[in-house]
Amino acid sequence: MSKTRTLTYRDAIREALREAMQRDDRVFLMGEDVGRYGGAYACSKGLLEEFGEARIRDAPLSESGFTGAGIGAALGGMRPIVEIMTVNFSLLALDQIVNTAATLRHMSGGQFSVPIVIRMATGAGRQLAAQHSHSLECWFAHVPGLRVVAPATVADARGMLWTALQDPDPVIIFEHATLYNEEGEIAAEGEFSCDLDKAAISRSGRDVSLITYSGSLSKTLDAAQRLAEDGIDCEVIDLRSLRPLDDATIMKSVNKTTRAVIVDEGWRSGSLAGEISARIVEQAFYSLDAPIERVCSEEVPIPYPSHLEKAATPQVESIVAAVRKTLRT
Amino acid sequence: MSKTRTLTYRDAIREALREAMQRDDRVFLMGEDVGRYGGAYACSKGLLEEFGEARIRDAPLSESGFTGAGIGAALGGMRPIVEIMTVNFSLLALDQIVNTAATLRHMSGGQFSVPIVIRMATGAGRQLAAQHSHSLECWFAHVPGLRVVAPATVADARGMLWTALQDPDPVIIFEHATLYNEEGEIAAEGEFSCDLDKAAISRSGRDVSLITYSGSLSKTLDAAQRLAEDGIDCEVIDLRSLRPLDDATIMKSVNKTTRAVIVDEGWRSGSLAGEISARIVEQAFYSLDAPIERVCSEEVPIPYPSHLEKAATPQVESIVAAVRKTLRT
Amino acid sequence: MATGNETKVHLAREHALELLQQMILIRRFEEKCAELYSAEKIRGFLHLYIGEEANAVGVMQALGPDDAIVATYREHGHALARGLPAGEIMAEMFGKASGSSRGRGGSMHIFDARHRFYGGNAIVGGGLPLAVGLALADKMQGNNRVTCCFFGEGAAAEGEFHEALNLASLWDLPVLFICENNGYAMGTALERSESNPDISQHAAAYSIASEAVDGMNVVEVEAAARRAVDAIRAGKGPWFLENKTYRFRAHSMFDAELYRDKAEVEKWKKIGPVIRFSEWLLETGMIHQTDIDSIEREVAQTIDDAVAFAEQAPWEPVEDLTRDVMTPPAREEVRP
Amino acid sequence: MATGNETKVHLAREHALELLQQMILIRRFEEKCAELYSAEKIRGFLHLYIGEEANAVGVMQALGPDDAIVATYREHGHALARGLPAGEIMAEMFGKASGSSRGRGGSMHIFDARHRFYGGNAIVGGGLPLAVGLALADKMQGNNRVTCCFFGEGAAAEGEFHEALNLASLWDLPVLFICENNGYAMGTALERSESNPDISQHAAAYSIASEAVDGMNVVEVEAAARRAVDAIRAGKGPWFLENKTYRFRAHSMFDAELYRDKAEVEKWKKIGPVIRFSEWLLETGMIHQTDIDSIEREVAQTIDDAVAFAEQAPWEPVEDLTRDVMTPPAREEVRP
Ligand SMILES: Cc1ncc(C[n+]2csc(CCOP(=O)(O)OP(=O)(O)O)c2C)c(N)n1
Ligand SMILES: Cc1ncc(C[n+]2csc(CCOP(=O)(O)OP(=O)(O)O)c2C)c(N)n1
Ligand SMILES: [Mg+2]
Ligand SMILES: [Mg+2]
Repeated sequence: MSKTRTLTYRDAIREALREAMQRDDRVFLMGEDVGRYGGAYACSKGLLEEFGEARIRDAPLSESGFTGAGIGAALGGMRPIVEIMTVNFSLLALDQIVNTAATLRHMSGGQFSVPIVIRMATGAGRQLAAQHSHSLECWFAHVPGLRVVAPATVADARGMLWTALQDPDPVIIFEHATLYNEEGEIAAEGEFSCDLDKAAISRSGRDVSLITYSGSLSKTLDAAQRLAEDGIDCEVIDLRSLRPLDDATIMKSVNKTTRAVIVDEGWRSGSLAGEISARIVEQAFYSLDAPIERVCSEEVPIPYPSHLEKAATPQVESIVAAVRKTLRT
Repeated sequence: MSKTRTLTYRDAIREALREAMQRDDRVFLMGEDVGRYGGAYACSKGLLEEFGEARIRDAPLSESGFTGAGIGAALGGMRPIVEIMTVNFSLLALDQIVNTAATLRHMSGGQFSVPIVIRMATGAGRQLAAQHSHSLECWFAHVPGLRVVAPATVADARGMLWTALQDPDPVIIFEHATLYNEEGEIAAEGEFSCDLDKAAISRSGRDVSLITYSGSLSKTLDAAQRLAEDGIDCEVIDLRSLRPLDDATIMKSVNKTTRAVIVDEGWRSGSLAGEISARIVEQAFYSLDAPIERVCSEEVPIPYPSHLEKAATPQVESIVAAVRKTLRT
Repeated sequence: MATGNETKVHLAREHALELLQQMILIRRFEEKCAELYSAEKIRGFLHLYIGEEANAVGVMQALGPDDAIVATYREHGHALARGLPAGEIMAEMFGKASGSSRGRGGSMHIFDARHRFYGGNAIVGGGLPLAVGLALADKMQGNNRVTCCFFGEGAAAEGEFHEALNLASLWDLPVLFICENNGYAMGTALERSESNPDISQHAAAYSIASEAVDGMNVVEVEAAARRAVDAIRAGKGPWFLENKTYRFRAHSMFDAELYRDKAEVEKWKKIGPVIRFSEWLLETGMIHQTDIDSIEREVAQTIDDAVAFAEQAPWEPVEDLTRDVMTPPAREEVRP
Repeated sequence: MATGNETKVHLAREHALELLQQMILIRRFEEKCAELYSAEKIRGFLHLYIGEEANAVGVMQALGPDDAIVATYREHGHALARGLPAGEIMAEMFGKASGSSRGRGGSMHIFDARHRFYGGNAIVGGGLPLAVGLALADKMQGNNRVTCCFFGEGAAAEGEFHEALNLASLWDLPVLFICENNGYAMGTALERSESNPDISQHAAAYSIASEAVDGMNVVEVEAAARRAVDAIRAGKGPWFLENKTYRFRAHSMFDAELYRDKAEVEKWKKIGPVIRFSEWLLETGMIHQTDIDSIEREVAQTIDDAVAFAEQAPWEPVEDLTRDVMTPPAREEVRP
């Protein structure tokens, strides 16, 4: 078990998909271009050949239709994995996700659960401009009846899917578009599935708590590294689960460090970072030695040119600056 | 000008619609059942007879289609008012609202503005259960490129529409479904249009700032009244504008009272209340004498029975309790 | 009640009485609902099915217990015809814990797992993709089951309608689409919402077999539904019925009915499903007035019992407010 | 270039050269884009129109300067054929402030108010309701203008497609729908996404007049577009053309093209719009090789200029990051 191997986030997802299909014949993958094309981000490349068209199911361009069909299939005893190419396109499926998947169990008085897993790419960083670069995780994290996770590491990309499939309720998995090519180490073999509930301490430290998730984790770790060179000892929390939030891990850290910086690629106003800040104030107010800082995206539809896209989203420099600011007070 | 008259929120909206149609022939109203039926909430009753089918335009059940058509018509020189019956149905139109209306100006480098006004009912309180009672104002307030307002009074229902129509960018107007029958006083005649930017001090006080909007305003005022009987002097802020938020008014109040309670019918996690709390911490941290309290909806799709619906949403009692709690510390 | 796969309807006396009984049950049940709405026992939105009873009753004859139903907010009739206990439906509308959906849903959200009754959907068109998915699950699992999806003609303008029809046909899924065309979507007449008001042509555009049916004639509806279900079970993919019908009452209890003439309503009432069927049965001598009287008595009793059940049913305790949002861990399935 | 309302295309030599010149401009411009993408001057998604040039070029002949265009993310060809300056388009792809959209949009979001070119929409199907609204505005204002909406056959499965067609037909709006059917939506062949791959039947289901056109033949496209525009201007409501075409390149620069045979691509290339038209013109003797040579020279110059313009164009300063999110107050219109 101490043997490890290196693979990309994309390959981790593919491996997880493959394993899920092998382990449970109720599992199938459905979405635009998941089959012949191999997936918009190539996550399902090769799976069509292995599992056939019924289980690697190319859907027509109809986000509401096939997401709703996934919900129905889940009700009907299957374990669908629905892939929506990009969170922007999920706006076309929100009626089904929010008005149906998230409410059905409650509206039916507990008779029907909806064991669907919906995966989608999110985030900026690939110069795809204003209709392909949103980060709307906070919208989903607002909705009772959904569980929302954001694997930021290769290990989580590999491990969360199977656990999500065991969940009797709808699980949304956000994959940051800049992560697919990232490499990471995981165990060579064994059971990879992991919990969906707990935040992880990605780096422990005493001076300030940096709370983040998804595509911002590596930037935050880089910032922590840079600050370490100046003797500033950052604790970095990878939320992993966006709904429910793991308050205990957050508060434990903030109670220790007394300072918090939240890094979130969502637009600042109404961001998940705001929710986390509010919770810290509610649960750890008297520990705080400084105002909580938020490093979020600027209030602008993501622009195409690289320099503006970078300026619009959290970067190592802006994280470092926010940490310094919270320490100055 | 000192003469006043009493009318309902619904009639105020109807009057505002009528006036807008009379003042500007580019204005038209489009939505499901706005014409023959008179509007799901009867806001446009009688207008078809006055303005005809072209300008009081009944649309087929196709939220994405007619909202998108409204956006196009705005681009084409008209001033459409699109009515979406209920915020839950707006999920079907979010692609057009977020991916097009909110981004078009930016994506086009400032060449095209989208002067559309979208009105929709929101909120619980009428026992309409989980697919008709959401409060998703915070979602819209998250999106750069939109302006979001929530008239909580008859005067604002009467006055905000015309101002919204003068705005060159998309404006979303949220009308809480419990308000339509509420009565209020406004001037007998004159110019009714009012600003869209500033929060209002609905009641001034010294001990604690209660920050709220829309359907929760009257409950909050009732709570303040009840607390006044115990000698607790609450300041009540009606946000009016949810995007942009009027930080100055909020901070001025909190700096004075040193305590804040935010009342928001949205589900607690990821609520607009979270954003406001975060801003207070960022901008008025050192004034705070107690943790900020949030009174929000419970994390449950709104249930049908009255006692559960009440328990799920902010009520006078829960507001009073939150104020007492913040004062105890 | 007639069972089996025959397409021809055996209008045996017993079956005729059954059909009539079900339609009268729905009619009287809903008249009671209207009364209870005025008495403020039932709240929220209430959409009555009065005038359209032949559709739910006729179609349900063709379905077996393993088949699935997806309906709309106007679904009391479907729930009753499907065999859901009247008391539980009534208790649901009272918002009581003994209701079909523990009172959480109310009139628009009646669910029943035992009867594979998947609601109760208050999003127009929202049930169609769901039905497609249920049928997809059946197909993938090799179940020879049908999913029957009811919706109004107003839904045909929604994008979800089209996406669902395309998927059902493309993947050859066992869905029976039942468009209950009552001529109006709230106050909007079909001609004012569809550029081509011939709804079945939309089915054709997706290569789905379709038939237009007199939705005021229960026998014709049953026959058409049997033909459709037979074809679907034979693996011929989805099927589409457009049932031409009419609602005698307002859209909901809030509707002032400004958009249609009283005369039009009266005209349709004359060919109402209950009156027409019972008169015809009396004329042919298959049944007698005493049969109707005894049905009315039985139905009245059923409704009295249902109301009594709802009245005495308990309220869900407030402490349980957030139950049934997520599945509790204990109930989690362990597999494989 | 031929103008006027005649439906018959006057293939005068000058017009033929104009058509050929435009198609070659698009072809060479995009070949350059592919090169510049490899050189990382152009980033993000890049969707090439190569092989489909006859469609944009043919259709634009039928439109006047007051008409409006709505296109997709595969819109360089449409932008060029509409007359947008090549330099500004190129600068947009470079992300420069002199670009058509100040560099904010990139390849997928080219806009130009002067040419009533409304993008550039990267949501499949998203442009259709927009086009309907532009046409609605014209109708309500009494403008005799046409809105021309381009989209791929993949969009036909989206609900927004259907909602838009219904509205356009129901309200008799002056929309010219151009479905560029290139057989694939990314890797999904039409037969695998539409239960009925005959797209024009969908138009018929909404009572919209339609025609299938050889989208590899610029003359035929122009003729069909003229017929359509004439009908629309005559007040006959929307019109639908299905242009059968093919893209020679990958869907985008990320596409490994696993879903189609090389042979299929080669087959279509043989009937490519540029080669076919130029060979035919040479055969008929209407033009000579020297004409083509001089077009190529001119086009090369235009593209060189465009690249130079883009290269030397300034970057938007970072301080201006949040400009053009909301309209600044100064620019607000005062009316009435
Ligand atoms: C998506 C959506 N839009 C609007 C509504 C409001 N609404 C409820 S019922 C209805 C009319 C539906 O008409 P139809 O489909 O013909 O069914 P009917 O009520 O006639 O049975 C409307 C507009 C809704 N519930 N959902
Ligand atoms: C709503 C939406 N879903 C998915 C995508 C991803 N996507 C981009 S282009 C494309 C294929 C579109 O095919 P088609 O409409 O035929 O146009 P073509 O690319 O062939 O010109 C897809 C699936 C998108 N941009 N928007
Ligand atoms: Mg109807
Ligand atoms: Mg295509």
